[in-house]
Amino acid sequence: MPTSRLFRRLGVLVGTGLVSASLWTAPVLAQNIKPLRYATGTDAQTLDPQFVTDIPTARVVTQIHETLIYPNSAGEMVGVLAESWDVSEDKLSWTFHLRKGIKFHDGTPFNAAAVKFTFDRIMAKETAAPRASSAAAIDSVEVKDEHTVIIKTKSPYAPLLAQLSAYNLAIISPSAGVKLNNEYSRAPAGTGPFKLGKWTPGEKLTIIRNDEYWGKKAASAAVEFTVVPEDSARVLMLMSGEADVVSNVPPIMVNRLKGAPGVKIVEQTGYRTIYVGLNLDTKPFDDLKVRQAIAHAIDTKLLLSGVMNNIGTAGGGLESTVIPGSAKIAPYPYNPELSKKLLAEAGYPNGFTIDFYITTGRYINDKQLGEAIQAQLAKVGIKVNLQSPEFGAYSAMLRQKKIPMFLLGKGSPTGDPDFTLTINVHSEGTGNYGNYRNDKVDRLLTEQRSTVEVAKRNEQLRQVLQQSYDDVPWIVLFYENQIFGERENVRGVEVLPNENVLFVNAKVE
Amino acid sequence: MNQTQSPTLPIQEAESPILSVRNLTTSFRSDDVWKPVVRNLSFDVPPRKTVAIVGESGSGKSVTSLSIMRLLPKRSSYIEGQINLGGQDLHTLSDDEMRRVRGRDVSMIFQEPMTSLNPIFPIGKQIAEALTVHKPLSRSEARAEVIRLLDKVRIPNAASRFDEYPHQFSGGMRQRVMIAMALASKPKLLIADEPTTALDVTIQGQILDLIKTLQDEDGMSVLFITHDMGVVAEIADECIVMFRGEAVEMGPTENIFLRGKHPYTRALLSAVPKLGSMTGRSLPLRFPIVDVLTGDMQPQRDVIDTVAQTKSPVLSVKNLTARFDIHSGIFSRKTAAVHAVENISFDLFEGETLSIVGESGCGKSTTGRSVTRLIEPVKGSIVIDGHDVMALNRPALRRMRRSIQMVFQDPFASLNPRMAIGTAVMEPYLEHGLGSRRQAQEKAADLLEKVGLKADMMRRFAHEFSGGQRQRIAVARALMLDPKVIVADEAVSALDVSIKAQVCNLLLDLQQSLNLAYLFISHDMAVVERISHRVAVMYLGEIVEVGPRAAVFENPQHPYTRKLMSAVPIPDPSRRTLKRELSVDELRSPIRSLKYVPPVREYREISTGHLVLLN
Amino acid sequence: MSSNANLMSGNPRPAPVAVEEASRPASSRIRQILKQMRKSKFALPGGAIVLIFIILAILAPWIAPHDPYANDLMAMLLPPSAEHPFGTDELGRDILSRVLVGARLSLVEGLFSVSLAMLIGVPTGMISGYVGGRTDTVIMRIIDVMLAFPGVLLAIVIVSILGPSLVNAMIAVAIYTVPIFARLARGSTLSVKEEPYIEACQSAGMRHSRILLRHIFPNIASTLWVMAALRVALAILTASSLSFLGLGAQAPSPEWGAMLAAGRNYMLVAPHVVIFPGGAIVLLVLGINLFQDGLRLALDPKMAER
Amino acid sequence: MITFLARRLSQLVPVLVGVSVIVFLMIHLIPGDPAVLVAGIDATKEDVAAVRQSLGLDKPLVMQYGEFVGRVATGDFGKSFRTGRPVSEEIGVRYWNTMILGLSAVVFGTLLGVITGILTAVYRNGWFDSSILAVSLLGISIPSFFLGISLMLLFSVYLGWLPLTGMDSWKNLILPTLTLGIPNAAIISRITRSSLVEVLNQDYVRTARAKGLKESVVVGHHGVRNALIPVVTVVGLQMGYLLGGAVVTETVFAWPGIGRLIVQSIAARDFPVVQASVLLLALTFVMINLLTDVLYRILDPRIKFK
Repeated sequence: MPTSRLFRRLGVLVGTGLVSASLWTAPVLAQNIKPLRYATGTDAQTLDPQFVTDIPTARVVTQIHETLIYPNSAGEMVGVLAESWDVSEDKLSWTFHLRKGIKFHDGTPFNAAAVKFTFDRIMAKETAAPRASSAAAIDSVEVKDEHTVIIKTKSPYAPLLAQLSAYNLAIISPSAGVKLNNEYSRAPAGTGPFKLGKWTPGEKLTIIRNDEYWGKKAASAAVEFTVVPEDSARVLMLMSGEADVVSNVPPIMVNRLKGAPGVKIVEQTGYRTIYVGLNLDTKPFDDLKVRQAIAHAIDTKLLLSGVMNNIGTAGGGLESTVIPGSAKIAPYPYNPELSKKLLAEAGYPNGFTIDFYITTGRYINDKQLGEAIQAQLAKVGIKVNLQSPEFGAYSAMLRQKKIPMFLLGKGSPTGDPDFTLTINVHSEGTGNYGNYRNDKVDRLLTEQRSTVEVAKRNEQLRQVLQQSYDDVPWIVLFYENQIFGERENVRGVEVLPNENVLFVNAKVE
Repeated sequence: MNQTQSPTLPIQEAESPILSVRNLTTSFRSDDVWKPVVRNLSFDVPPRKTVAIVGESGSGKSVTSLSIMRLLPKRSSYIEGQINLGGQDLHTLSDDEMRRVRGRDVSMIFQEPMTSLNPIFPIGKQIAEALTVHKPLSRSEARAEVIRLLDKVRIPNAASRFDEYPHQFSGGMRQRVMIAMALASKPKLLIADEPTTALDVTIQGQILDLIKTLQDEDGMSVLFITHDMGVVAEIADECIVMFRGEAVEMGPTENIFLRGKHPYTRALLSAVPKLGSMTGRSLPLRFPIVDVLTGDMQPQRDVIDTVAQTKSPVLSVKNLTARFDIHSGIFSRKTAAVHAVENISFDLFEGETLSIVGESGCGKSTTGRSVTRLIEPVKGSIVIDGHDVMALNRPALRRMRRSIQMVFQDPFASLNPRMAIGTAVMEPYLEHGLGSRRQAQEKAADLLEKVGLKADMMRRFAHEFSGGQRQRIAVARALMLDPKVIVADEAVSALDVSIKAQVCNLLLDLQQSLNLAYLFISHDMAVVERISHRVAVMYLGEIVEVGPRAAVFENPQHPYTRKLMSAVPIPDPSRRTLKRELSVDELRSPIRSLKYVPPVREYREISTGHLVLLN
Repeated sequence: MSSNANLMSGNPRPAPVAVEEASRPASSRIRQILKQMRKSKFALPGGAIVLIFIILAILAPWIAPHDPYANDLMAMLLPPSAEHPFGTDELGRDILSRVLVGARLSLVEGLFSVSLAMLIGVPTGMISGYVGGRTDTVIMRIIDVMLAFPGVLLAIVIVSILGPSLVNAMIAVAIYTVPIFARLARGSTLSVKEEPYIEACQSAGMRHSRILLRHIFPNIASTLWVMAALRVALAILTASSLSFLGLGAQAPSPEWGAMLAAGRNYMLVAPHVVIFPGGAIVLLVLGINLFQDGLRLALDPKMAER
Repeated sequence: MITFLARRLSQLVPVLVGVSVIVFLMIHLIPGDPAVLVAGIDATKEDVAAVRQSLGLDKPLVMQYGEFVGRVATGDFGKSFRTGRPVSEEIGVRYWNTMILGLSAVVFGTLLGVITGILTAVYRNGWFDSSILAVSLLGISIPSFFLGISLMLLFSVYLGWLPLTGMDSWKNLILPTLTLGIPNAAIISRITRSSLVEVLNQDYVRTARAKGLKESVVVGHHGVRNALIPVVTVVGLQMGYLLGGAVVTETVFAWPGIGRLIVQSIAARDFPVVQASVLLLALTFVMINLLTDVLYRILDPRIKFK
């Protein structure tokens, strides 16, 4: 048929123009390597650390790149590319002694100049890094000698160490790093245990072992990230052995997987808090009693056991309890009678009607949570209209701070509360979508920044959490647990509380 | 099987017949009931003779031919009786045996040459197929034989046309191709099912001549199916008259025509318009109507002269020109034009019938539509009942249209199938605000009675009426606005002969009582002769001859007029042996380039009002 | 001409064919259509399915065994039982009740979006075809542009603009169905326009509005109805596809597509959460399509199917 | 032929310009700030402003459109907001993937559809015809997401014959091809049937029989060849619809096609990618239509290349 021939020609025409450019082949991928197969829901957006804004991308970037410092499993900051560090008396300059003999994947030596290059790059306006603010506390970076670098802050900045562990501040090769974002992503050069093998965006990405890695070499020769957006498809792949590791197992599947042969479940309490936000600038949430009423009307325990299949950790404070220094605050007890009483006192004996905005598919079972909360609030007479705009519109609306009631998750890239509390709790915070204002909280937040003493700072942070808990601008539902599924013969996959996954020690036995 | 009670042809003593049909009964299934549409038919086709089956629509004549060929759908039809062809009963053959008989022993040509050829294969290939299916031939042998056949059917430049597609041929040429295909295997019998009905009269003449010639050359028998008594008279040795599925009379053609006994035969013959039958008369004449049951002639009233020549004409057309642009090229620019109507002028007086005759594409229908501005003419002046039609704006045009109404060819399509006929008839009256609903109702009822229908039929829909009835309704609708002029565009052409006669009589009656003027557009010379006061002959968009009916028909001057008249088959078997010696040609195309300047035309007046185009 | 069936005496068979001048008694058009529809083996079962769904949809609030919105987090994803014949969903809601109430939404989806599309598309197409000339060219170009938008994606973009909701999904489906009706109406108008009875109207000096409404519309209507029936089925599919993609009906609406989308994650552990709403869509749409097939036979045997 | 192509191609220009303007306006009508989505929801105001500037979104809309047109004219579709990659790279593979899926579904659907269509036309009104009709009505009544999920459950989960998702081997193509191709086959089957039935009632088929041709030749040569002419148009249209409508199937089977890319890009307000991919799909759609027109004209000698 002439049809098919013409189609083919058309296809080839379009294809050669576009396809060839799209196969991102960096170094040659050795044949016959059986990689560790990891199925993830979302593809990486970029391999340039300074342009990363989401977890799935971070999970790739951190295999290839390293930061100066990284938290260990206990949440303590330990040196990675930096061997040791000290703080000046005025608490404004931090000196880092770098590990020697390290090379980037492109052969460039790792040194103080590379560190300076990296920080200067993210801070430069021309870079237009979406997370330039993660280096905002840094005033300047100075090269003292080949392996010593001094980072100066504008004011004493307690969370600096934690901040330096953020994936946006991973160190990149100065020679590769002259290219930005997409261009850099073609041949990313970090110091990590893996380097890029091949990337077909939207489909598959392979990282291969960096044989010149300075530390313990990766246990697997390669790890293959396959994009499988469907939750159930990932689970099936795991069960059938098409994947060795899968991310984000839906809670409902956990029981099923636990009983399945050859499969195991890895659960890790995470930094992400799922909460219901209330807008204090809109009626009736300007009334504390109403907010308390809502807190008592939501049965967080039942949500966790029912909707979440117990995949999650209970708590009342905005920061996850696994974050070092976070306060252990109990959730508001479920008490519909009290709730009704409070509503009556506030002048709403028959309840009221409210629009409740929820996300769908962004957090585990978010839609079901919304629907369950809707039903629970109905029992105390509050009629909830669920609204679920798609996330682009939702985020724009949130940032206008006009949404009366919303369901949201809050993660933490570094495990230090400063970053997220400043954004979410401070009256000026961009993430303070409910217009929460408390002068005491604002003051404490400013103070803790410069409090380098850990215990004292932790107390200040605890007070922030307690105060915001008492003011009820939000009701924390639980902290999300991360659930990974693995084949039984997989060893060494490290799922971190900050939602990162490390494959360096991972292998199939 | 019932014993036949149908008339039979006398058994040929000398030679046994090629085809012998006995007690043929064909039934169709409709709504799970089998209904016979051909009953107990028996006849023979002798060698080298032509037998015609004649009848009106629904008489079963075509079903008969398809039954013989066994081309009817198996599921919804069944055939009883014997069909004996060259000694074997076709009815008992297996499908595969029958397939081999088709095309080899008996072949067939059909009414619609336009649709009977496969549009996507070259004609040469299609004819070759008819050859190779019955005997193995190499490609080149087949090609040579096809070209020989095309030559045989007088297709000019046969070799070069081998690879052309059917749409590149005119209707007449396609019918020749069909004949060539049918003759491919030199069949003993050719069944021709209304082979000329869809063709213009001059082309019809050519095809009839061709069939006769080929029959003489090859010595085959022909079974000719037609509704046209003129054609029968011209071609058939023997003739079978069919009526509602049965043969009512059969015998040698002369006997039937001259001594037909059956009332239906006589009704049919009396209704057939006969060219030249009006010689010596100046006024129109009603058709004689014979009762189908009794064979009695109904008395005909005389026609009085209604033409008001002294008054100013009710319709006056001067220098009317109508063209259709042809676009082509990347930007669809105008590249040529169809000069459908070129500079024609005529007058129509109250109570007068002016007929415009001509063959397809001559511009006669365009003239009718241009006069009412259904088509916007390029230039010319039209005055209807005092209105300057070309100068009218839209509302005025609507009002003007009260004075001139149209009746169209296809009675099945000219009524809205979704509207009760009462509503349809009343609609123009109400739309023009001529009176109340009640008045409209009364007037519609009155008109329906006038056209021979019943007032209580007003709530019925078009599909519940026959073609003749619908045409009566269309006439009633046209009369609702009390028009001065009625443009009847092939208004009776699609009707069966007997119905045609009745509707023509109706038109005459209405003219008598209402003093209507008719612009009667038709290709049917015989009907035109019967009902016109004056006649205009059109050819390639121009009037080539115009004048009083008697003058034009009795003293035709223009070569085209003569050609047209000589081509009309005359229902008189005594003229059967005559051949016309018409050349193989086609109507020329009225498509002209943009640069074309129409020549200045002059007319010569032969006698009073009888004008003939010079040069 | 008077009628005489049998010239030959003694023939027992009845008059064979429809004879000239015979007039059959008026039979109602509906009866005629129903009679034609019986020729399709499927039309009546299809009609019955649709009718049952309509009845269930109307009676849903009274016959639903449970509150379709009441969740019971202690009774999630229960397999079908006597208490919950279709089982329960991920929030412990009764699936049977939700499917019943969802029937209303699906029927509304189909009818609303197709009605809207016809309301816009049919007059546009009729005017385009009837008026012709430059008007026609302009309208057809706009329609070409609309048709060049890749199918469902147009609906997705529209829903993104308007915000995801069932009503907006229906509007989106309607908008993307408009050019289909416009094209069909134009094509049918063009062919009906050539009919002599339209010319007869024009020559009788009737107004164009009347010709369009009284003469052209009734004669293109059957084609439109057949297409409408087909499009109702497709609209239900498309709207539920949008809901499935999260762009249509929003939680906790028991729209079938949305139910399937929600249930998809549970299909490995509790296949009933997808089987029942999925089966309901298939059954309803199949019913409409079966009915449509018969309707096509009855109204418009030659209509090109799309 | 050349004139025809030139004229048709020149007619495409306004359509594509129309599509580009509408796409441009529509995506800017979608609420939501691309800069916020690029920077992340809780990015600081400064971060968002920097991103907005770097994306050129701080300029007036008219200027943005002007720049867009200017770039497209030089073959540059800009860079993805989301990944920073050139749009052509972003959509190249995805487009190709969708084409593979679309072609495979069309080929499958056409083969199956034409064969069953011919068989049902030849053996019309028998049990075979009825059962194929019933099956094809079922085929067009199943929402693609439900069909996809059901096929997955059957072939991948229970039988374990075929891989679930991805595109590693030809085996991955089977289920999505079936999902897209089954309704397609159903439509083409019905078109082929009705077209062939109509052709078989034509006079020239009777002529072919009268010549004594074998029934197989009559149907196969004279019938099918003519009947396929309208089928070509439908196949072309279907191909167009498949490209746009594959989004649901792509979602279910995680097929990295352009439909899913568009949905994701709309969600991420990745305007350059949405613009370019919708435009590319529109172009493909009109090109396929043009191609079917050309084919139509090649198959049918009656239509001249005017």
